[in-house]
Amino acid sequence: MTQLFTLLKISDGLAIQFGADGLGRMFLCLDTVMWILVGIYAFKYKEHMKHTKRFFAFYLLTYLMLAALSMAANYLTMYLCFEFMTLLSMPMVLQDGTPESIAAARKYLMYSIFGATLGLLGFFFSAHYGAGTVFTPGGLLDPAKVAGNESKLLVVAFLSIAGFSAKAGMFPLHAWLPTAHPVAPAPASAVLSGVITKAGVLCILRVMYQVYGASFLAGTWVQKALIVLSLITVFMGSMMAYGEDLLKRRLAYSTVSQVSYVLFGVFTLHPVALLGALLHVIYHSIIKDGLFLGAGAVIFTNHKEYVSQLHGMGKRMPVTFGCFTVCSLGLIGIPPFAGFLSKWYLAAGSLSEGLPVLSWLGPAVLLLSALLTAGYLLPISIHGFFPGEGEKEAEGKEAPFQMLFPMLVLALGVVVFGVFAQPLADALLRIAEAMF
Amino acid sequence: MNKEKRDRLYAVLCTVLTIVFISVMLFTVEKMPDLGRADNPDINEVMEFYVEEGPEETGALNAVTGMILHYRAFDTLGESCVLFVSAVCVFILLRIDGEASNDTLVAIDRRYEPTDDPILTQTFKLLVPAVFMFGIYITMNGHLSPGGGFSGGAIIGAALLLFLNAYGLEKTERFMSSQLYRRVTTMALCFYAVAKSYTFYTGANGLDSFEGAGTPGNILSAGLILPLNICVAVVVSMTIYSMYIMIRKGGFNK
Amino acid sequence: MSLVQNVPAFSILLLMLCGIVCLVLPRRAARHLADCAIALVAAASVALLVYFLQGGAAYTYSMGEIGAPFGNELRAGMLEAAVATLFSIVTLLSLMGGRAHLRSDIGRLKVNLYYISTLFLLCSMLALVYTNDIFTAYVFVEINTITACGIVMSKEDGYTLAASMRYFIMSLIGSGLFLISICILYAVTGHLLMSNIQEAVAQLYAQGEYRAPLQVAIALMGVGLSLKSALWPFSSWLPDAHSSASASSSAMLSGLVLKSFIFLMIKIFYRVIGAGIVRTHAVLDLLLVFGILGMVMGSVNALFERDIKRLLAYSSVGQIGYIFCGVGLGTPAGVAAAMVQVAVHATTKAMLFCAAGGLMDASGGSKKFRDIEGAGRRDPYAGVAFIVGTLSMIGIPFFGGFITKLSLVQAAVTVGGWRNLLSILAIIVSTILTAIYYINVLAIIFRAPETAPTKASEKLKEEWKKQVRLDTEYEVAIVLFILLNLAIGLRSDQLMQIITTGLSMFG
Amino acid sequence: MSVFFANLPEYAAMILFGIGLSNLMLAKNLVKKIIGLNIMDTSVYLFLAAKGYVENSVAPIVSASDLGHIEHTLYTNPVPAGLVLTGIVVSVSVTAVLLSLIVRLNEEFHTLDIDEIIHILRKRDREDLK
Repeated sequence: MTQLFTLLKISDGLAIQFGADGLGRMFLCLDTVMWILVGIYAFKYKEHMKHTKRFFAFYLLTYLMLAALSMAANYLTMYLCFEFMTLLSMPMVLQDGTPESIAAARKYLMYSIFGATLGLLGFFFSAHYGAGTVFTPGGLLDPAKVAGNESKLLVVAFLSIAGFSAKAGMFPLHAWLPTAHPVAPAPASAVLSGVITKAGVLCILRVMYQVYGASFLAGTWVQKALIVLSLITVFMGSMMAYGEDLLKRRLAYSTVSQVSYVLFGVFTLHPVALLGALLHVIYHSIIKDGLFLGAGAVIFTNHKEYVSQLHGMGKRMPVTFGCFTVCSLGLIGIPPFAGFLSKWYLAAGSLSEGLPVLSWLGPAVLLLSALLTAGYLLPISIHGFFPGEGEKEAEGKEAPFQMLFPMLVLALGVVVFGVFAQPLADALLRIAEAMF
Repeated sequence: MNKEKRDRLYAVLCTVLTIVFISVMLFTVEKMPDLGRADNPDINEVMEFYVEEGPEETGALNAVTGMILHYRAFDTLGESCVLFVSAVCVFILLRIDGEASNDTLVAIDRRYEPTDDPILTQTFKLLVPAVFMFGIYITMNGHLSPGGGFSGGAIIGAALLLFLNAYGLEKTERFMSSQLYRRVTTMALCFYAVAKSYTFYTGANGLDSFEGAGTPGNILSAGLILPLNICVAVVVSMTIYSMYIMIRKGGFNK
Repeated sequence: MSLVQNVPAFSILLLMLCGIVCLVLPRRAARHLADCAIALVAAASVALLVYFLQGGAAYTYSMGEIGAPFGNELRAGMLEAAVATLFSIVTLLSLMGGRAHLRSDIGRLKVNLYYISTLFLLCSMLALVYTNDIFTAYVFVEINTITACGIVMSKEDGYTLAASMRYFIMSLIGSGLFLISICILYAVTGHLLMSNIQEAVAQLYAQGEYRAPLQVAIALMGVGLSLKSALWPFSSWLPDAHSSASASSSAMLSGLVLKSFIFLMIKIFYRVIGAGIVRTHAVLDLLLVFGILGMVMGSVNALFERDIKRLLAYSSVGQIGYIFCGVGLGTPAGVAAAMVQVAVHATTKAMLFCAAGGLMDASGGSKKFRDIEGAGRRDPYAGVAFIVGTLSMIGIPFFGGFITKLSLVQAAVTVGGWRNLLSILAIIVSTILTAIYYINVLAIIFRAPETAPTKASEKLKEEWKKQVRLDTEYEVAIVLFILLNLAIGLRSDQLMQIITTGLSMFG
Repeated sequence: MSVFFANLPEYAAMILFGIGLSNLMLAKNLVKKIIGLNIMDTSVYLFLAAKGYVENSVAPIVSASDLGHIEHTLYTNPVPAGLVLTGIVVSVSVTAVLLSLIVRLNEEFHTLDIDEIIHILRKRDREDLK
């Protein structure tokens, strides 16, 4: 963190400070681009919604908190923005006001508050055991103070990281994602799963690499437990998505598993794996937003929510399904598209890490889950474009252009970042190296 | 776990707790300084000062009254406030204000008045003046002989109740009205508080106060102690009378 | 002795005088006298606090010109001045916040009796804060108990009478034990003034004499006072008493009365017996364990409540657990954390009870959850107050609750061992449970009328439609409460500094 | 043997305190609870009075003649006497408030058993909920 901007300083331990470092800048760009695209989409989608003024108010406030979160320079500011981002993004989930949406919003709030409280516990300990408060690569724990009680700190580290991973949808605390997405309006669920889950990832990155420090956690039971948890989520997410008929819930389960790809890369504590994780953060945001906007377009124009209703829809909505297919291929990891490079670095990083079992088990699970991803995404496109003779083809018309434009941009992004990924990869490698 | 079982468990728990408590306390008392020995810890310079210098300084031959109304006067001010506040609580609970018609009073049988049994009323009429005189004597000589504001007030309060039972509600209420109670109690307590805050202020800031000690032994010898004794006696007797009238009739005069 | 050093005695005697004079005044005059008296005392306490902030040393104020070991004494330091300011400001705001309820709950002719009880309640709390003599402390503990019952009883319905009877009996067991421990201490040391007792106790401990009576006296003191301040196993009376009383009474009870007994216990532990001896005593572990149980059980009970005021009362039981956890840790940092929680909980809980009163006005006087649906929209002041209260309870940074949790965890971490593990576990569990039931309350009071699957009766529906007429005093009180909460949150560093220097002056 | 009888009044006081405490907790009838409370307080005052006693000494009321040269060992300790006086007034006022509470509770619930009163109140809560 080069120079810090102090918004409010109560005492040396308690201050709201902001500072831009590589990681923060990357997440800020990602958030901004996604927010603009989904915003354009939402201007059209709002004809379906009541209380549109309230929706856009909270839409922008959540963006404010996300930007502040990426620029946060110490644990306290990050926690404050994380907490307010939860409270401000919750009204977007209960936008329709139906009892299910209220129940889903309450569940979302409870899981996030539970996670945030564990994160708060992490802050108390880092405030006590830390040398300073500003995020420093390699960790800010003061070795003298930490000498006696590593075990205590490791437990707290595990709890705070598990707490923040509630927002990223890791295994024990993932249940809110599949319930929140189907009831939220399409732009809200696109933003919620594409970008807000990445806020959880950002907090975990900060806590692991810049509060406790990679060297402190490397090789400990904490790292092994977290890797196992992320692998369980990766596998479980794809399995659940495989059997799901409601389109948005299927995509929500796929989010759960894909974000755990990122977490797997973060937990292996190796520069190359971290590079793979950062790349996957960007690719997954682009792809998942594309998928959700596609699903939203289908719901908006033809009111079809279930995958079984989409047979032959490709002929009616060629552009939407075209982008949907491109994004699906990217997510599965087919080489020319975006997803492949990140999965490649993830596997390479995990293999070179050297943890006894997990170094090869990780890539195996990733590969298996990639197949499952193909299993639940490709049938939508295939049945969409080539319905069998027997079934009755679904009627419907193409989505308006204002909704298609963001999808096209995203699909283009998937292709561009797939083919010309080298400059992006180098920049991210520098950020990854700076973290250790 | 139904109600009886819970009650039995509670009873057993309480008895066990009490037995343990009593045994612990007996053990501690056994370790305490013995009864009546002259060199106990509490026979120290504090007690010596109150008994030896007390009478000259305050002019009160009765060291206990001297201590209560001069040295530890803040405690006793708190005391009178405890009495006053408990009277207020009894008012809050039992006073029936204004609109309660006669039948509610009858329903709660608060109009009950004992039939005036001739033997009792005659003996009360003989006793009342004697008890009043005795109460006043105890209060006035609080600092010279055993007694003082609290015990004198209690006796005067008892005399008022005797008067009430002897002469019945109407005669008593002719002079014991609600205004009288409020005004007299407020005046007594205000005098007490103001007088004592004067002595506290002058004492704490090192100014000399006019409170002379006079010649110990005669009535006006003890500076503020006599007036304070009277105030305390008034407060105590008024409180006793008002509490009795509240429980009995729910109000001073109807 | 500069003029401002007379503030302790002046504020106690002024409140006593006004309480006595209120007996003869009519309703309106009594109200104005009470407000002016409390405001004056608040201003005087602030002046005293400023005197200490400018470097004044703690001093003893002997009542009457007699020297140390004889008469009564008050002792004022920075911590006492801060606590006195807090108590008087919160009392004033609670009275203002609950004024509308006073008119409806209490009989017209008995309102001046209510003001007498409030004035004497504040007078006894200030006396407990300032006194340096344990028997004066006992006398004012009794005034505190009687007046606390007075303001509960003044609402005069079946619930309050039963609740105050249970409260009274439980408190009297507590003061019986407290009196016994005072007698033992007097019998063993021969003094009644706290500083003299401390010297005698230190000397006795050095010689090893009367060790058993001292241990028992300390234990009885701890048990007696924790019994009076509703530590968890003895808190069965608290939910009934605080939920049935009228809004301003429950605000004062929950916010202040419990705290005055705790402050007295801290004073007795650290000034009568001395920090060194108390830390070796087992009663602190007892308080710590019961505090931890209180934190968890209070929050668990609050989860199942379907009545807004009972929920707040159970959450008070939980928050009191925080204070006892701090005191139970034994270290100065622990006591500082306990004092921060005293300040934060006093303002937050009093605000929430006044806001609960506002919610009840907006929904036809009922306290049940199903009747106050959407009340947050009808009475925006109560809504915002509950939002601020929830954010503080969840532990959002720069709110009161966060500072408490921060200081308590840092105190626990320095202690280490099983105490540290248990208290941190309890803090996390109770924070999560508190978050759950406060968010539950927010969801209910902010539910939009058309979406709510209400089970409320038809009569209640038009009740909701009627525009609620809030009186300005209630609005001013809620706004001031919110500002006070934010001030404590944002100026927490100065609050912490006041408390630590106050504690160092305390001994 | 003399040691045991040395503190006889204090033993009696502590046993009385225990009896009062158990009565306060166990008695079903409220009036009995108040009686238990008074026993408890009176035992404390017995304990205090016993503490002030000094062997073969008289009450601390000096005669006007020997004002100059008072020998404090001849008199008992006045401080516990003052505390007892204050304590008695506290007990009186507390008992008065409790008795008036009992009068009101009896008028409202027509019973003197606190558990029954709570039972009635819980039943009232359940009716409101329906």
